Amino acid sequence: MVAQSNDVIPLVASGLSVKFGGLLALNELNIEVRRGEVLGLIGPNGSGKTTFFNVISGIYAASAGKVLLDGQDITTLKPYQIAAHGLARTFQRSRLCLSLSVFDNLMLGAVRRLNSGLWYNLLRRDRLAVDVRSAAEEARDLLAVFNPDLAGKLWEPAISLGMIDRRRLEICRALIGRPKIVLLDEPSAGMTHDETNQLMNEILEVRQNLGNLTIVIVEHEMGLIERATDRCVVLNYGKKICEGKYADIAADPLVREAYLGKS
Amino acid sequence: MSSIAQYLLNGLMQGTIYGLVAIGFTIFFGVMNVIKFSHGDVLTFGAFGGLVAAWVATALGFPIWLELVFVIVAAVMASAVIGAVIAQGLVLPLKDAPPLNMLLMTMMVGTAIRECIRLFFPNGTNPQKFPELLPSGGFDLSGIYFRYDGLILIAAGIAFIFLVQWIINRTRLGLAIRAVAEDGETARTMGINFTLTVVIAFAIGSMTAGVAGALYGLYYSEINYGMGLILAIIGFSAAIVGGLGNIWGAIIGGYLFAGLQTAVVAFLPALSDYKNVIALIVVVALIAWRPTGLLAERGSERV
Amino acid sequence: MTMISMKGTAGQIISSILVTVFLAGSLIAILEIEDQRELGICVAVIAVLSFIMPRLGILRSAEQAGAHHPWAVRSIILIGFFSVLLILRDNNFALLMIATILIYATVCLGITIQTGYAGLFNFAGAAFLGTGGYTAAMLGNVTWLPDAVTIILGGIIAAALGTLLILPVLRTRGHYAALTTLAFGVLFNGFLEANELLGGPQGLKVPGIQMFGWDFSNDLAIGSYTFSFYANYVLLIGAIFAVFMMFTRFVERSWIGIWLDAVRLDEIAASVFGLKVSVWKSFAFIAGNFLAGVMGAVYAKMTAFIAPANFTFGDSLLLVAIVLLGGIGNRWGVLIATMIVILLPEKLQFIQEYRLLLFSCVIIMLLMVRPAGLLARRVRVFEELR
Amino acid sequence: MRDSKGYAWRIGVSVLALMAVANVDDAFAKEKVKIAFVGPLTGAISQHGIGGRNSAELAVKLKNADPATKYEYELVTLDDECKPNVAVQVVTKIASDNSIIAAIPHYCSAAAIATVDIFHRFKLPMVIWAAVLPEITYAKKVPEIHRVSGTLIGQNRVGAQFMKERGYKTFVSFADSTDYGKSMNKYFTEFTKENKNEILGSFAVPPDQQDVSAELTKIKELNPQVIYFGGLTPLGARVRTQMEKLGITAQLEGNSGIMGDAFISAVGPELAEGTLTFFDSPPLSKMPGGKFFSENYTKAGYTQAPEAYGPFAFAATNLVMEEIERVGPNRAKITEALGKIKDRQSIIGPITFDDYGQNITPLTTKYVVQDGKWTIWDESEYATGKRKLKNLP
Repeated sequence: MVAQSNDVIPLVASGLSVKFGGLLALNELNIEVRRGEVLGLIGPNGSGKTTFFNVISGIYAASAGKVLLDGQDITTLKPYQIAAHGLARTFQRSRLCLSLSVFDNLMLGAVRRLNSGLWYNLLRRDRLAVDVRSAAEEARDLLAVFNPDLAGKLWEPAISLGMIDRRRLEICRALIGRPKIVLLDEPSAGMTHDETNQLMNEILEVRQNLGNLTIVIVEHEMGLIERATDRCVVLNYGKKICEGKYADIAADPLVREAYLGKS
Repeated sequence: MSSIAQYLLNGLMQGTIYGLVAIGFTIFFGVMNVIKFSHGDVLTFGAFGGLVAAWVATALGFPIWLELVFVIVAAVMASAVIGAVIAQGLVLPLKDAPPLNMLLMTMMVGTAIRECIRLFFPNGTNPQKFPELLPSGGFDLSGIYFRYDGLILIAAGIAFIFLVQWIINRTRLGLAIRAVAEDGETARTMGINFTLTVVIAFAIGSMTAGVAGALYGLYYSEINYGMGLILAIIGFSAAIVGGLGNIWGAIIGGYLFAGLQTAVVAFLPALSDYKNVIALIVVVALIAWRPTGLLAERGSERV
Repeated sequence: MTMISMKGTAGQIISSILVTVFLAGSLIAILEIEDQRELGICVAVIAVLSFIMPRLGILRSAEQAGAHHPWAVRSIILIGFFSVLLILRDNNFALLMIATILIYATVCLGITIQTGYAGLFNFAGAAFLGTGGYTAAMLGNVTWLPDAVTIILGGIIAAALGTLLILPVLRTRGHYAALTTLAFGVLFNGFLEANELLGGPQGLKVPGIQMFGWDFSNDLAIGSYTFSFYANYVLLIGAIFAVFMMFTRFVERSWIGIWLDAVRLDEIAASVFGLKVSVWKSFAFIAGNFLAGVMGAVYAKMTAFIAPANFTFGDSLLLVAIVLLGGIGNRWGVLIATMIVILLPEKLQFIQEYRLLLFSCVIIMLLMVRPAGLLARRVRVFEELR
Repeated sequence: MRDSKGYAWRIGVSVLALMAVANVDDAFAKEKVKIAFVGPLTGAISQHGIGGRNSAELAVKLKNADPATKYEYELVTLDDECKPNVAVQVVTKIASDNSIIAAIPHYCSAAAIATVDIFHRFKLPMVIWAAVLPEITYAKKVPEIHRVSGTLIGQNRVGAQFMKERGYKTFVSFADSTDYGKSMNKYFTEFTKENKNEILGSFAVPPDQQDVSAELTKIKELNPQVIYFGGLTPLGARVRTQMEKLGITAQLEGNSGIMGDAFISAVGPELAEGTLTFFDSPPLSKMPGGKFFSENYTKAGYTQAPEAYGPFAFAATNLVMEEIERVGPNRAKITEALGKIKDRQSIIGPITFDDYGQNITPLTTKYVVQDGKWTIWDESEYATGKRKLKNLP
């Protein structure tokens, strides 16, 4: 893997456009995500936030422009190749494997770090047992940060968890692979105000343990954006209309117009 | 040259029957996302219904044209009834079961229908003579032998295809069926009676099989209890190649499959018994090239 | 019915003994009883017992035993297997049926890996079974080739033939995938019927198995007991079945098991987290076809004859029915469902031509009553590795 | 439509009968002897299997009704689905059941070939009632194997000669792609070439193919005088009807596979008129026991016709029971006794087994359809010239 030099900007989208039939979902987007920062990505519904995540993670193909991850061009790579470069994400509508256990769902997040060799998995059962034990330990610790009794349900099927615990599981799934960049797609959806705050604290705490992980977060909860992000980018109809600290963009007339419509 | 046209005529007739069967598959898939594999045997059931109607008609001394109408109506009604019964009794209860369960269940229903006809229809195993109700003979046009009944049946088949097309796309009932196909829950909230629409859709889909069964009997003047399985496999392939959920796709798929079969025999007679093998190879190749059929199925997966 | 406390090692061992005795006993009873009335009573008793057993928690603790004391349970199963063999040693037909059940169960393990784990529909199981069989038939007169190699080659060629289908299988989903394999199954059968080289519809004779210097068509004498020659096949097939049961368990209880499930449940999520979906689907498809090919070769050598009529679309349907009825993804469910699906038509011989009708009605009823199958698959728990 | 309750009544009675048989304690009855019948009772050609089964059952019923017999016979019936692996399974079952003394197996040749070795291995004597493939008996000398039905060599030899005498020159062969069809085609080609006639082309289609108009269009191009059909009734009926639809006026020459009233009722008397075929036995009415057989068959209430090979199943079952009466219910003795059968009278005429166990006496009879019935050629108006075959040169 490319040695991670500090001066290279982790994630750069330049002139990025995506067309669905006639609809221009993303329009010449230029976004840079600096190392170790928490970048907020905000904008009204349908402004292209999730589409941006889907293009970066390789699910949708870009119609024009380029995406660089750690200086490498990942525009045309498939999702599993991009994941190998250390990018992880959560989904707006949770995509957990509900019939699998909590542990299995977490392990999916750690694919990069686990040995998938046939020989190893089928014949080196003793070594595998050790691996599973340490993985279970690590999973428990990570879950404990978010919710101690969630850590006790390692072998329960994901379907038995409540909505919020499922959201926490999905976030842990993204974090357990020790990615370089995490894309969080509306982590607070469906949560009350204080639940969102508590969740954000847990995310920031884990971020410390993982050594200043770079996070891009899509959110509607403005309080959370204000408290957690270093910088923000505002999208509207697939275009970047504003960038900067939360305080500055909040005051920007263009942003207010995008959200509230012409006054 | 003349035999080329003759092949074309044969291919057209086969294509019409495959198209009608494929339409049924597309409707079931559209409405309930289900592959009803008993569809071929519903066709056989319709054909036998028509045969019984023919016996009754001759017993009552109906004139030919009345007997013809009576046979087609009986075939259509027989298939519609059994199609609706299968929908109500077996498909709807298994609505939420995994697709594999539904697929296997419909295959077993097909087997059960086949066995019932074989065992309980008098001399069910033997091929049955289907009465010749259309004017026989034909006329020669520059070497090509056009049969009256062949032409009439192709026209009737195509007419029915347009009728179903019209029902689905132009009537309120068609609108309800398409709404249910698009999104069952929303259709329900819009006040559409989900169960009734599904059952009616299955009945219409089965009617196409009934017509195909009657046409089959009239064209080949012979039907047998086992003809449904191979027609189901071909109809299913045609519907898939055309793109499931798309009526025109099913029709094109049907004619494509018939064309393939006829072409193999016409141009490669030595390989005539590999006819189905070659046609299926092309089907698999097409699917590899266009995994959701020629006319792409409804929208790709939402992320 | 409160759960009798079957906790603790003793309770678990007892339960696994009970389960094994019950399975072995009902198999022997069904195979030996010919009279319809007695058979009816016996089936009723089995049905009642299999209804009560889970209620008493015996099944649950037997499963616990399997997880915590695997070797103890394996030896119990082995003892059960040999005692069945001993009791039925001179009943040729019973041994042939046991061998057939074990063959179909192993093939269904392969289909469980494909459909149960990776979520690939395979309606061409019989075609791969046939590939193995025809490989054994073609290599039959190559005398210098040891039979063990022929059987393995059967599997390899079936897997290789499967790779022709990889592209359409990988690119399609749901009903489209079902069509690809279904078309291949019908096509394979059509090809065999028309092809002269492979003996056409008339079929081919296949020599029996000679392994470890022992001709399998000789009766087997162990100690003072003489076994019918089919016992040789039951032992060989039993061994292969055991190996592949362990193989399937190791696949399921490993990282690979999780990857396959993830590929089945949500391809996009699996890919986003770094799984190359095509690799894992191909692994499952090839592994399943290999199993079918190996057992196809053994089945052809055992029945000493092979013809296209054995590998029709209906036979592929049978394999899918077994995997579904057993409880998709559940290895032990597959074995029990195979017993039912293979023995039922045989035992219904007395109603002759109504056999197929009753068989299809039974399957429909089972699908309606227990859509999840006889033994639904449990959530994967690694605790024995803890 | 005939009342289907007839069926329900028949099933009810047979189930009750089965139950009764299982219960009756036969303190004083004669010793029970079991013989097995195997045939295709499910699948596309099950009408032939059921016809054979009914005829075998009838033979057992009549034998048991005769007080003079030493034993009481019980017929164990099994369905081989016309599939080799199922045939192996059911034959292993009856072969390893020592209470079964002899067997009357197989309508399908693929099934028969698959089980020859099993009958030999378990020393179970058997008499094949239908499968006509020569290799079943002539492949190798196996003492347990016998066959009452002729091989398909005889009917093709006689057929080719007969067509030569009529003056036909050009032929096309249309067979099904099963072993039966391929073997028919092989001997047809052999004997037609022997008679120096010309074969313009040969076609093979799977037996379940519904539409043969493409192949027939090709044949119409070749314009042969005669179309030889090597296959069974279902496909034969389709070929004949679709020939008419395409305006093909060639003369149809059939084989034992389309013998029987199923073919005539499927194509209708007008289309069947003039169809030639060659069959290794005189018609039912002409058979020595023909009338006796058909009377008892209808009296026994069977709704499914005996079909062409029903009488053969009856004769084979009777033969086995006669030998058991003579030498007693012992497999080895029966095998030996069957081997020595010479000119044994039966309803299908005299039966003589050569040392391969093949019945060599069946005389191939020439048939033509006249007014909706299979009639012997010499007694038909075609022989006297009042009616003309098609395409006569």
